[in-house]
Amino acid sequence: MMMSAEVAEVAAVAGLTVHHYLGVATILFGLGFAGVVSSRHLIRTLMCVELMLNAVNLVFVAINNHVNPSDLSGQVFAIFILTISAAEAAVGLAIVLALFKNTASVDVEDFSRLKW
Amino acid sequence: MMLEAISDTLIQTSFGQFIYNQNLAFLAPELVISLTLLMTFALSLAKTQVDQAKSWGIALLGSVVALVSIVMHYQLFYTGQVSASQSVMFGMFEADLLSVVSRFILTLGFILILHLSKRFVETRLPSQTGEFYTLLLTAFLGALLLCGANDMIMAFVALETLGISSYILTGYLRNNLKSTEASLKYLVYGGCSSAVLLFGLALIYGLAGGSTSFAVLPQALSQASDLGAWASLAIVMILAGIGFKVSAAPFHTWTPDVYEGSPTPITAFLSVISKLAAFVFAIRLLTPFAGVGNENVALLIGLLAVLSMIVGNVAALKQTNIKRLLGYSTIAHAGYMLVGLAALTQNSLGALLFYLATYVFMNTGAFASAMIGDELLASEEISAYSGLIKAKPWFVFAFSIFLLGLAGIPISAGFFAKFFLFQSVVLSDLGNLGVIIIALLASTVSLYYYLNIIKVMVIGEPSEQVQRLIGEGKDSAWNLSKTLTLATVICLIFTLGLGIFGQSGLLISESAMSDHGATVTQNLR
Amino acid sequence: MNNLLPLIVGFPFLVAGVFPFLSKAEDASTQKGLHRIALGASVVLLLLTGLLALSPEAQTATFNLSWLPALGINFSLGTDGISTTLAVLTSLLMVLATGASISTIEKRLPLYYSLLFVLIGSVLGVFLSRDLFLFFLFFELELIPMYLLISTWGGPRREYAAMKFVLYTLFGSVFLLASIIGLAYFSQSYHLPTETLFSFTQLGALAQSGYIPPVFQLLLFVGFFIAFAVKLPIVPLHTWLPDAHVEAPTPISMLLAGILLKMGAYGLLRFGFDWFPVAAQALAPYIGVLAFINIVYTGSIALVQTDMKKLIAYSSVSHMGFILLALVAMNQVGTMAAVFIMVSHGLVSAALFLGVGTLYRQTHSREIALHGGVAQKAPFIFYTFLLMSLASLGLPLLISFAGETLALYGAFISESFRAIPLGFVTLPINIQWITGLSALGIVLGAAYSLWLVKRIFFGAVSDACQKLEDAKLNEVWVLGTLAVLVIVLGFKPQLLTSQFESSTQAIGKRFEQVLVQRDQALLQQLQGYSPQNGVSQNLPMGGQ
Amino acid sequence: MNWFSDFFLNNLWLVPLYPLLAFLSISIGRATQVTCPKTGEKTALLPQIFAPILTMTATGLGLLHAISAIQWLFAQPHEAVQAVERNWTWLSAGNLELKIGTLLDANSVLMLTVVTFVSLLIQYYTHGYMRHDKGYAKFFGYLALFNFSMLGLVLATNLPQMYMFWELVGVSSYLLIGFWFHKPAAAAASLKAFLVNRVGDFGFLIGILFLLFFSLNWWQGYVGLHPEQALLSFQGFESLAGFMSQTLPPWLLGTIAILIFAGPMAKSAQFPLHTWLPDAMEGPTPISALIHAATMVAAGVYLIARVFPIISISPDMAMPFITWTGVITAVVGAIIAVSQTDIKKALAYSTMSQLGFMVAAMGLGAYTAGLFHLFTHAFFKAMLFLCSGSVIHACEDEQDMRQMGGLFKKLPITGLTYLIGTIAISGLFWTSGFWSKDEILAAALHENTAVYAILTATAGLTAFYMFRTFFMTFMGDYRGKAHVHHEDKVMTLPLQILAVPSIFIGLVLSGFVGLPAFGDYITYSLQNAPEHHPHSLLDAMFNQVGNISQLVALVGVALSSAFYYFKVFKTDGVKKVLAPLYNLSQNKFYMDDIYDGIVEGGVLLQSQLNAGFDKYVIDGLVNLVGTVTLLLGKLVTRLNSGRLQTYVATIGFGVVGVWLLYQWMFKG
Repeated sequence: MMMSAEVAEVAAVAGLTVHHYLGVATILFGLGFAGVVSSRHLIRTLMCVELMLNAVNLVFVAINNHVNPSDLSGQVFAIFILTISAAEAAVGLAIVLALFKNTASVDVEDFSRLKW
Repeated sequence: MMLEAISDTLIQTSFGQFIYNQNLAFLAPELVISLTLLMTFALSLAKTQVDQAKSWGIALLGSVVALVSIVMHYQLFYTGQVSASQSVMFGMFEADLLSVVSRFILTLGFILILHLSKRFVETRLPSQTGEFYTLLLTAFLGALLLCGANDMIMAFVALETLGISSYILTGYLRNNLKSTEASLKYLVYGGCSSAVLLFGLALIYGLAGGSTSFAVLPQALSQASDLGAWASLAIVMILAGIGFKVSAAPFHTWTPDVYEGSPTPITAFLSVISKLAAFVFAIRLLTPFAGVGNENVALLIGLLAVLSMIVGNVAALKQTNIKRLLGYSTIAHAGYMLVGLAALTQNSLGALLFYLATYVFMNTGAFASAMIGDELLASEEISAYSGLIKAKPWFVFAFSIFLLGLAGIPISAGFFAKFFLFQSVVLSDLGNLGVIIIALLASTVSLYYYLNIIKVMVIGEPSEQVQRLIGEGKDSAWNLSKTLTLATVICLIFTLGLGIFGQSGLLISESAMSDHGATVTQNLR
Repeated sequence: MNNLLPLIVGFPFLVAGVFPFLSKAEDASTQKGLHRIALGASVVLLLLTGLLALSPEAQTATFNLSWLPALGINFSLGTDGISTTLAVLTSLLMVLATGASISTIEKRLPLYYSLLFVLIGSVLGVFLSRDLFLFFLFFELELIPMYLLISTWGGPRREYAAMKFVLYTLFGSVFLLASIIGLAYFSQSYHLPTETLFSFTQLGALAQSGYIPPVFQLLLFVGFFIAFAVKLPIVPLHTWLPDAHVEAPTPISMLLAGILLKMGAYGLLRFGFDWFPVAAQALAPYIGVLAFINIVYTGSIALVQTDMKKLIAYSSVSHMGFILLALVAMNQVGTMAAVFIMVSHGLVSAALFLGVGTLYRQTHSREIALHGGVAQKAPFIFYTFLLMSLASLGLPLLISFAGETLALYGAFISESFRAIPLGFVTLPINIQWITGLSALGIVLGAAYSLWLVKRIFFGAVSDACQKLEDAKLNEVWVLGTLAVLVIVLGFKPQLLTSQFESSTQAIGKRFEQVLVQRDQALLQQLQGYSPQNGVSQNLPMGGQ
Repeated sequence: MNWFSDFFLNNLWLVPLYPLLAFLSISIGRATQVTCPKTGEKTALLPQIFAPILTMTATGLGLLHAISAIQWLFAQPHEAVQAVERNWTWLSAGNLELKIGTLLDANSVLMLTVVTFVSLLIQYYTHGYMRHDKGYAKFFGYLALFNFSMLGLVLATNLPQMYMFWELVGVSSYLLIGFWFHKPAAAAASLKAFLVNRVGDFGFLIGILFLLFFSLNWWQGYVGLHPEQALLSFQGFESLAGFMSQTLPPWLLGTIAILIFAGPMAKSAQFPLHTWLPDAMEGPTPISALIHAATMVAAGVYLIARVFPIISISPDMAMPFITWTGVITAVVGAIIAVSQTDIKKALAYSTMSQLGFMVAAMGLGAYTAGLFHLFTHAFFKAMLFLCSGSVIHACEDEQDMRQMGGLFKKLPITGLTYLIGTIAISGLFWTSGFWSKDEILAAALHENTAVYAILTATAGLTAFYMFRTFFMTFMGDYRGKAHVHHEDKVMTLPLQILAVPSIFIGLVLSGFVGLPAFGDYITYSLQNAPEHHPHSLLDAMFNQVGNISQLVALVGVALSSAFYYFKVFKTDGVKKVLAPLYNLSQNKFYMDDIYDGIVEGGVLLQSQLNAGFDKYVIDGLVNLVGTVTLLLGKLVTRLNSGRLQTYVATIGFGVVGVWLLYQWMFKG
């Protein structure tokens, strides 16, 4: 309980409100999305997906603190998201590995056999 | 009696006590599935292929036991021993009638999928059957949990268990380029859309005043007269997540590729199990928003519905690959179901549930026939099916019934389900007649490509594969996999039966959404 | 007698279920065996319907079985004069079509007959059902068998024609379903009993009661009208018919013309005009114009066709125009005329198609130019075809004369509309003008049918027809029965009208009631108006 | 004797029934093949000889009915003839009840006798003419069918029934004209005849519809008046006409009368719709005699007589129209007949001209004169056609008069009867033609002198072309190549029987020879009926009109003999002088080409346009919808380009797009 009160004072002094956090989070989210859409390299795409998920963590924590600092369910959710994104990253890497083994390429452009 | 005995002894133990006061008994099916999961996992470590093959038996046994426990749970409801809403694990899981009925349909579907995949897995990856079934059971477990999840965290975890395991399953044929490419697309697309879904959930979390449970939503939204900018963005993002899982346009681009690339049993799994679970999740999440801002949410969903109906049907017209065509047809059917969801009234959601039930059988039947076709003709191209009636008339009859069912032509359950769905939507508000007419016109277009396949099979000149089949003559008998044929026959019986004798099925799905059925429907009309 | 109904509807499906299991051998003896079984089954069906028609409660038999009470749907069948007559016509044409297929259909007989019996079962279901959902189910059920029948045994462009037929009818049934659900909405919003939500009596009473606001009555009527306009067919939505007829094998085009078009007419009469008379009267001027176009426009197109079957197909559309004209008349004479033409056109067009079929079977071409002097080679075909062409152009003392004159007389003496309001301008064209102009149809009818007879049968024998022999035995007795029916029912039309007189009279009286109410309302509107000497002085020419 | 005649009187409905039974038994008898046990070859059930026997007995019985009907008529005081009417309901729907029945009154007796007597003779004649033809029995079947429809028409009690049998007569004439259907010309002629009649029936039907509308909807008095009478029954026409003349504007009355007149205009080959009659000569000669001279064409005039009350209530619109149509037909017929070389075509045009006379008489209100001319014309025109039949038969089916000549020696009886017929038709020497034509001219003089002048000139012209045909066929020397056979006894007997009435019937029925006059029974009280009635026989024979007409006829005969018997003037010289008139006559006033133009250019062209519109626009639209959907499908699959980046991009665009649409749709 104590911890959050001090944090709130520091934030108030530095003039940081929840909208700043949300702003940063949305920017992060946007960057992640842009990264996924633009990158040709598979690993970079996976990393950008992770980035998007982390951006959402930030949103959760910010909102939790802003709306109901006493109950930490938002942060619990963030932790869950972390674990899940880790699992996803692992699976993603395994798939990229399999692709690389078959076609010796990690470029997204080579994987457009399934179309129309 | 024997069960009561076991449960009495169990309760004495501290663990039993914990389960008891958290009435975890209602999670019996999930527990059973996790048990079977562990067993198949253990088997997957075994060296010899014979032990590996046993894992199919265990998976089947597990799901049957789960089915029995669900039916017993329904008995409790039916006999009134249990009051409707039974929240489990601090409100994380809502064991109400909606979750029971949806889990019942899910398990039925899963059993059919198991039958579909037996021969497929043994021939293609004999050494990894244990691992395959473990993954399949994890995905199924995720789906089961999703049906009852009444909390954001629980829903997200269940959704991702289902998601991630199905990414792996899609790419299970490692040396097949199509399968791995499909799983790549599925993973990246799934990752992004779950990120978007989470962003939406986060905003809803803020809106709901800092609690992740869905139960709190109705009060939180009761004052909100209109959806604010942030709230509407949240809803759209959630719809994006659901749209991905349910393969509704404009979030459908992954569906044709994944359906064509991944192994057919898994495609069946995706099109049936994950779609049904996603819809139940959508029902739980979106119903609180029904009353807000004169049905704006309903119109949003309606927008998605119309888009997917048009995209799904129109795109499927010129398809030549059977699985890709069924992919587009699932997009179209997602559109019809979303129309039911958009109406957001008790009987329209009931009709939606019934539609989902019939859809499970028709679609699994269609995929089973595609698999039989693959075994007979070793090709997924529709042209290969031409003139098949001369070789396998009874198979052509079954396949046509499934296709006509999907098209909504009479005496098949599809026709009845579509009729109930559209009728319930209009009965809620005459204004929806416009959407219904669009839906009917779209299903008229859909008849073209369904009938096209039947035409090729019945009228076409025998293709060289079919000629070879005729050459083999009767002795080729049914060297097809017994379980696959059994699954097709079950689907056929249900597709024909569920319509004509649909009275009981309809009652069950209506009750699922009635007042005492689901906690979530208190504020619905 | 009541449980005869499910037997009549169920029996064809039963037979259809049995056929696929019969031997698929292609040799002559099994073929003959299969033909005989099919013929036997259709004769049994005819006996059943005949038994129903002759029984005392032919007009009042009902059968009810609750099927899906959760949604107010029950499996209820029933009869009145019109349904029994059309049911008998259907089973009669089924016997004749099976007879005709003996000489025309060779390959894949079990599949052919099972599809044919499913088709007939669903058509009988349409005519006998008394539950709107059941009606819709049977209405859509006949699509797939018809599709497969046309596209498997049809002519060169059969797939295109079959697909066009199915999509066109399905497009129509979209509006039918929309109207059915709309009607159910109103029935539910007036808290009518839900377990009989879709029964005819309940929905009919609601529709005729006028509780439904007029705008919605109009919309529902238009919904039903479009669905049955595709099936009737009415001009802008008719282009599927010539293709379907030309490509369908002879027995199927006999059934298509004989009874499938009548489903459209039956639906229009029962759901369109009978349930929404006020809306029908409001739209009567426009439907009247459609009827005129249907008769004269397609009549003139029939004149210049080079393909025999297409010519007869267009002539069927023209005859259906007379049914529409009779319905628009909205009086007892008109309603009876409509039902009479349904039966008369059924018999005549079936015979015409079989006549052309026998020629096509031997010359393998439908081009009129290729044929000539057939009368010298095949006298039986010539005399029956001549008799049927004379019947189709409305020669008195042959069956379709009574229908056509009743339609023209009924329409001319009707008061259904006196002017055609077109938004800003009102054309002073009343139903008398429309009927007068539609009478041109009989001149066109004479022109195209006798010109066809001249080009095919008269003159020197063309080289394509050198080896032409006369009709086979099965075609002889089919054409014979049709000829006898056409003559007997032509001489004594009361044999036919007594069947459905009471029900058409009832419907006709309801129409006249609506017109009388409209006139009274008009009178009140012109308060100052005082009728001089009781004779309603509305000049046909002037009028409102 | 009277129980015998009572039987014939009461069940008049048997009259049409006999020929119908004859037709059915012949057609069924000939159709059913039966293998005779001994020789085993297949023959028809009914041997060929039975066909004429059946038909002639049927017509004979009809004649007996007619005789007893005449007896019944003469027994009645001619001022108040009690018509006997019996009706049976044929079809009833709502307030409309169509009845079929038999009406016995003066007009129906007249037509009954003419039809039965003339057709009996012609059937006997046909036995001789068609004996070698393959379709011998079928021909008698068709004759029986024609008799059934004609007698049905004659005995009709109401207009709808009349319309029914009217069309049946049209169809039987179609069947008979197209009897030798292997000849393309006959097939075309039969189609043309039926279609032109059908156009007339269209107008007739509209007229009936109008009458139906007024009598059912407006004339509340109708139902109570005659419950047993049928709708639009002829008996009730006076009261209906009276009601209509009070309530309807004159132009409407005129239109209705003219519409009804359209029927007879086609059936009796009046001016615009006459082109089918000459082509109808393609049929065998007996039917030209029966149908296209005596009976069917006369049905038109009979109908005018029946609906006379309706016509008479629009004196200044319908009556002049009918008169001038009749006059024009008479003139045009006569002019064309002058230049005809085919004997049957010449007689056909003369029939058309005589019909013109009858219709003109009706138009002038001379009801009795019109019917009397119909009565007399039936006899001598039938005889003339039968003579031409026997000539053609003798010259091995040669119809062109230029190939004949000098046949009097070879065929004396035919020649003589032909001469009598020509004299009768020209109205010379007080033959029957004189009496009937004289009454028409008298009525014309009284009503409208211009019409009188034209008709008298036409009478002269008639004499000219009739004697021309006589001289070209029977006088001079034989120009043809074929060997001329002797005349067949069976064919000349009817000629001699018909010669008697052609000469004396006029005198007999003039009312001065003991028997009642024609006019006593067949009259219609018109306000402006011509009052002049000859007091004595001599006055009737030598009155002013009669003398002028005989004079003009004699001039005609003289001119004709100059040209064709004594060959004083060369015909081609005259041709050059009257070139325009001659060309007009030669090409039949270009009517055929005008009609071909109308049909080809008008109806068929419009139908081609309709067919094109239907095929490309309506059907095109339907196919367009199909292709558009397929194109849309291609467009949508474009989205699935297979590249992962575009897939993921759609999530972004999807979310943003839906959100913006939401903002715009629900907030905007």
